[in-house]
Amino acid sequence: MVRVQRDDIDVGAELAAMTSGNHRIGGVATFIGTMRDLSDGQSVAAMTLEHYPGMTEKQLEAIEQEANTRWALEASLIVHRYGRFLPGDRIVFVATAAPHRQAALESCAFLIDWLKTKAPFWKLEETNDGARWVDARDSDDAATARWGQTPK
Amino acid sequence: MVRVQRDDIDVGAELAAMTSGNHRIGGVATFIGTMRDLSDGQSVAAMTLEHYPGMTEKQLEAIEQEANTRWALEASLIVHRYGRFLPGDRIVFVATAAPHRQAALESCAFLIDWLKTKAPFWKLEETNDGARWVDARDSDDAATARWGQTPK
Amino acid sequence: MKLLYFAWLRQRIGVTEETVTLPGDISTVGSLLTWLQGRSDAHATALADLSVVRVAVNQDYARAADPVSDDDEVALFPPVTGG
Amino acid sequence: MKLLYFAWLRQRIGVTEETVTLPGDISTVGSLLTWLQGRSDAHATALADLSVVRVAVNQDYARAADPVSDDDEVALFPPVTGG
Repeated sequence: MVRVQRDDIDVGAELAAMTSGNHRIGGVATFIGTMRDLSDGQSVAAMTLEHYPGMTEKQLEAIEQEANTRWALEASLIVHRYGRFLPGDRIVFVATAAPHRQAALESCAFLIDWLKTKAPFWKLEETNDGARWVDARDSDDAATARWGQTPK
Repeated sequence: MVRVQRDDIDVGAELAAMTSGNHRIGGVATFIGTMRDLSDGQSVAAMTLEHYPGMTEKQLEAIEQEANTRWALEASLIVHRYGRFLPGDRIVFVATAAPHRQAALESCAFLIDWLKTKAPFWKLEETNDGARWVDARDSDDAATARWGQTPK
Repeated sequence: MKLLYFAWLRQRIGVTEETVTLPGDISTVGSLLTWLQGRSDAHATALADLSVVRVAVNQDYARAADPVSDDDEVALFPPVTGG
Repeated sequence: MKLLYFAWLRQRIGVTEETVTLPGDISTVGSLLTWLQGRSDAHATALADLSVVRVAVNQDYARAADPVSDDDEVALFPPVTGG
């Protein structure tokens, strides 16, 4: 399942809803992205995450489907927030569940690597020097490249 | 931090306690191991996890320290339960937090691979044919081997 | 054609979205970008370096050679920085 | 020496732990295991296949050549199946 929302993410509740009653699950891997107070060596007081409504959901659903094609998952969930964030706030939550741990761990890493490079979100950071748009990171592209061809 | 306990694991509360107030964290990777109702093709009604008190804590602390040596982590947590479990129950929880996602994802996978092959726990499954001790899996040893030499 | 702009492209061009009618010779993403560069000074500035401009046609990533038509929703934005 | 047994090794030997005094010629994990095989029929059965017996000395994994003494806590158990 995919959700794009302004509200905070209740990790415990999301996990419970995702796995409840499914006794084929042996492992759940999750990743929670949170806001750091430091970016490229500069202190960041707050951040606004802009996205492309419609495309975001479409792309997240495509990549979730791709993960379910590559790995035999029992459940998967992507929740991505937008709006204004303060340091420590949760930004994104990815969870994958499978009978064995390897499929859960790999697919979770796959999804978050993809999200970082392909999901249409843009970060506007508030620093002492004013607001600045964050540049894309080459290391993120490299992380995604190791998964090979993914849906456009 | 390492804990071995009979009680259930409150994932949301554990995560909050682990990351609260640390604004250097950009990513938290977690793994939750849960009990499956099927093992080696046979239905399992319940399972008892026996462990070696003292050695368990000692070994978990050593491997947590090793993870913190290999990766620059802001926080790490291993909670492993023992006792009797029913399908769907949480058995183990691993969480690692780091400024960037790669360190969190890798160290979380490292810890759970190690736990599966070196932590002194033994599973006694209750099936229709009676109780049986679970054999170690070769695939788990292979998963651990890829991390190279770890503390004895 | 419905055009959407995001992040600093939106700020530099000064509008969130606009509707345009394509000249007959504009039929690919690449030719659309070149045409848009001449639309205003703001467009010219925002689209000066196309290596940092990404394009989505109908909410899918597109490349320079991909076709576009007046019925499409086309979005222009910088490389994404999500998650 | 304090000996601890776990899982099916504990069940086959029939005790959770026992205290033994080592003969003078027993000074390694390997010689200890051989000596324990002769301690009772239950020990002999439980320890018949040493390829599925793991040993910890003072709560650290140990190998056949590692030293043991009367002051040690030695645990015998099958390959672990945690997580």
